[in-house]
Amino acid sequence: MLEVHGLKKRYGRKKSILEGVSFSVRPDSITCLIGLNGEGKSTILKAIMGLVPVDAGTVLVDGEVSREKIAFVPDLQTMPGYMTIGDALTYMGDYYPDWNSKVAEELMGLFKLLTTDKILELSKGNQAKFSLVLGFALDRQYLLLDEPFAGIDLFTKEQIAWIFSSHYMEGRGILMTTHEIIEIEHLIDRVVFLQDGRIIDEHDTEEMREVYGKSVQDRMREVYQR
Amino acid sequence: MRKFKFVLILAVVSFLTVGIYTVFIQSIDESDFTVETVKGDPKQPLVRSVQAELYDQGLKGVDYNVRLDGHVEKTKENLISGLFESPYNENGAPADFRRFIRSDYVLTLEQEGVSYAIGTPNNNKWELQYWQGSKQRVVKKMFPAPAEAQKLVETELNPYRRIGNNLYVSVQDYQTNSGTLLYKIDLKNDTVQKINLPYTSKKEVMILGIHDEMIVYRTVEYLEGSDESIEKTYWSDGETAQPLKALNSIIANQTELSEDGTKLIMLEGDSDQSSWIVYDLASKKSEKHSMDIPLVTDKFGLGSYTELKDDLIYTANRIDDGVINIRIVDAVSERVLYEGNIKDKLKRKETSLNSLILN
Amino acid sequence: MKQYLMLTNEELKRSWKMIVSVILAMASIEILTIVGRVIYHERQVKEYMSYAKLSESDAIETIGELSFQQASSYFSYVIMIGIVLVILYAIQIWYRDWLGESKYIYRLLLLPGSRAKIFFAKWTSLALVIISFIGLQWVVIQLSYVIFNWLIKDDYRASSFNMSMALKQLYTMNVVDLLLIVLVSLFVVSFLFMLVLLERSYRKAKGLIFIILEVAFLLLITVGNMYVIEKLDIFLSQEISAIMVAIFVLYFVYTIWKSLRLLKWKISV
Amino acid sequence: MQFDQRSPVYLQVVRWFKEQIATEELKCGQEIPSRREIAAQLGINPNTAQKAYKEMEDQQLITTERNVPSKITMDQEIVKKVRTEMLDEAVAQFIEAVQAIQIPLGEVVTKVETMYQSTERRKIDA
Repeated sequence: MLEVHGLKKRYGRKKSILEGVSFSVRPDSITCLIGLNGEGKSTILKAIMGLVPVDAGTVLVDGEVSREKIAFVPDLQTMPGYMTIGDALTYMGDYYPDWNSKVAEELMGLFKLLTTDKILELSKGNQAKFSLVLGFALDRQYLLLDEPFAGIDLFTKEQIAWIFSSHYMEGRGILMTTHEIIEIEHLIDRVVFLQDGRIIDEHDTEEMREVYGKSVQDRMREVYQR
Repeated sequence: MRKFKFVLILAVVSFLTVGIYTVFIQSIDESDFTVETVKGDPKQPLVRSVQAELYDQGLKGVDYNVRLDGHVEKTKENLISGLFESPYNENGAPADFRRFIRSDYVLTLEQEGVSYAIGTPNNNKWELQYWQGSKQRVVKKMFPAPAEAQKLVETELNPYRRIGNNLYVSVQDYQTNSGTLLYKIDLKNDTVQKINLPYTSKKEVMILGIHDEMIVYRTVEYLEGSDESIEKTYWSDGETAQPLKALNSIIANQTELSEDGTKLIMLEGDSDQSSWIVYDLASKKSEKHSMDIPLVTDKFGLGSYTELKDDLIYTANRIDDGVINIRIVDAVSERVLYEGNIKDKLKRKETSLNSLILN
Repeated sequence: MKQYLMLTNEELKRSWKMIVSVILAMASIEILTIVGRVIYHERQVKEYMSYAKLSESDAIETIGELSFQQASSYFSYVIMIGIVLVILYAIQIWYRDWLGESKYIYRLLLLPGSRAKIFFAKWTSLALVIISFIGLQWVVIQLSYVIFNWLIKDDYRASSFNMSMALKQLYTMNVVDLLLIVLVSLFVVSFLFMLVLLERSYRKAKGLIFIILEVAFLLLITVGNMYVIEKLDIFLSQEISAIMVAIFVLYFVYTIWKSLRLLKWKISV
Repeated sequence: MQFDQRSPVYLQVVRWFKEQIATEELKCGQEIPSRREIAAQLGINPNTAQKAYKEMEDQQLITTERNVPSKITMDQEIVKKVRTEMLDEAVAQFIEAVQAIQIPLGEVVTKVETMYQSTERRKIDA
């Protein structure tokens, strides 16, 4: 279980972005962190990964404070510009003991990416696919995806969405942030709503549908109308 | 290996180029000094106490102390050893003695292997320490400052010389330059006795020599509002003083009373000749002496050094590239006691003379 | 250890073109100044000969021979520029990870294991660059001397090899001094790294305040200490040197410790 | 496959299976794809596929032994029950829609007959 307790973060004196965020992500499930733009969704992911210092709060993975079991796919390019995809894959192999090059090759094939392509010359869609490869090819139980579909055309979105129904999901706990949910709502197990730096609501999607017959979109409207 | 390509390239480049630099350093040949005696016996004590301080101003700036018996000592090596090199007068002294002589208000005198240091932190107490080179023991004495000395604003005690058991100390107020007092400290029974020097009130006084209680001194009086000064020389027995008018006009670099106390030796500094005057106190007659010295000065400048000490005139001159002539002359008899040439096998301009060290 | 070396290699690979071009530029400028000075001196002598109707040897007598020391007098300026470039590189080596097209800082901070290897990788690349610069600069000096001797007419030349005072500060013909120079420059690099990391952790205004505090702290230590030693006036010169060296070492370690601490807890993407 | 976002996805999957059973596209005892394959085929999250299979087991629509692919039940009764259930559901929805516009029963029945026959004829011609 990936547990986040009381994350607090303030930028400068006035603007505080996280006011004590707590939620948890179960393994074998896709949890989606929803919030309007600028609500601090990706700040939470970065805080979990230690990319951003927090004023308070802890992140536990199966009870321990360690990030070895979490992989992170940011919504921007992190490999040095001059690298080709091949270089980047070798780079990951060099530094990550739990890098699974077999999975990487499979995904490269499935996503139709070429190792000779230069990273900075990739289209937005291919860059997103490549970032996913870097995330999924690490044998880690939890995977954080920051806006995996942001700014991507519908066709590429579908190409990407299949991975969430593929065997690569097995045993993995996904925490994903997004603010437009339509195409992938049926894939999500659990939803966490974020507003003004706080978790205002959290529920299991199938349960919501079964008991209240409400889709995530309906809940979103209700929650953010309050 | 491909994963460390650039690290290896730069590492190899660094290693090779620094290697080239080190090889170059080793290849610079350093000075190697030999001493050739021209005249006189190098074993004499007065010759053994002489050290020539030579600087290699070429690429590898190293300093050498060359003794006339051929023993060479390399002093400054590099930045670090420069930092931790003990000043020349401190080496070997016990720590607290070095701490004492280090402070600003203490002046020192080296005489026959003994270092005397005297100073007054606050005008009312004099502190004297002296240390025999060989023994590790430091003698410490404290004296209440004499009344007259206490009146001065900022006193500076200058140990002049020890004769028998008496250490002569001149006291000067270097703030107002208002006169100099002379005291005799008896080291046996710890007494401080003032020596009266006529005609010295409000003047700066330089002691030229002391012998059987007879003192030769020179007074310097600065005229108000101008930088000229009137210098007068006196010979006094502590009560009365006899002006030596003949000497007032002579401008000498160094003046000393001869060992037997009968003559005053005045060394005149000029470049190509070493000349000096011997003035007989009793007959009031002065003899002029001069001696040609072979000398080469060029753009490196530092070519010659002369010093008068214990009736002897020590001269050192650069007579050729990498050759320094040392000569010791008896001031009174004008006899050359010793002459020698320090030869550097490199025979180049960069080897230059800085000074002689007589201890 | 292996990862730290690979990261160093990555840092060097990214700025390889820059490093090589700077080295080549500096070398060629220096050699050009040598050639220029020789030609200028020759022309000066020729013109003076025709103007004052003198024989060649007389003209040289007045104008004076050209020594390598004079011919290489511009080297110190080029080295000065080199130093400035290295200082800029010490800053750029960090900022490019935040400000480049790709945010490599994410990847670095996400790498498994301790973040110290990031600091030491960048530090080692600076060290290698600095030592190579110094080493290659010496090679260029020797090369220029060869060119100088080959190019100049024999009787125009003052014979022995010597360097300008400025160059002698760097090349003191003593390897220990060289180590000292490299050590001090690595201290400066580590100090710069600390300042950069301070800015990258606290950002803009707050970062600036912390930088000013840090510099003030350094001044306090150095000047303050000098004042105390002066006032106490009980220390021997060796003891003062020992204290100075101790302060230098302690502060050097402090800059590393502080940088690693910032990198671990305070840094932000 | 398109999903209605307001009803549980796993039930829609079960329903999808029921239709195939009802139309006998899936015969009794026929093997059905594994959880992993169905997830990929329908583009659903493996958890949902797992839940759907469990629901079908509870309703005895399928039987699963250890690491052998699940099979459609052999029990004809269950198959018949599925058909009637599907029919009732379809008709109930139809009636609800027709009552909303108050059409008398007689008219509704004749309309259904004519429409039903014409679609049948069209199916034979195609």
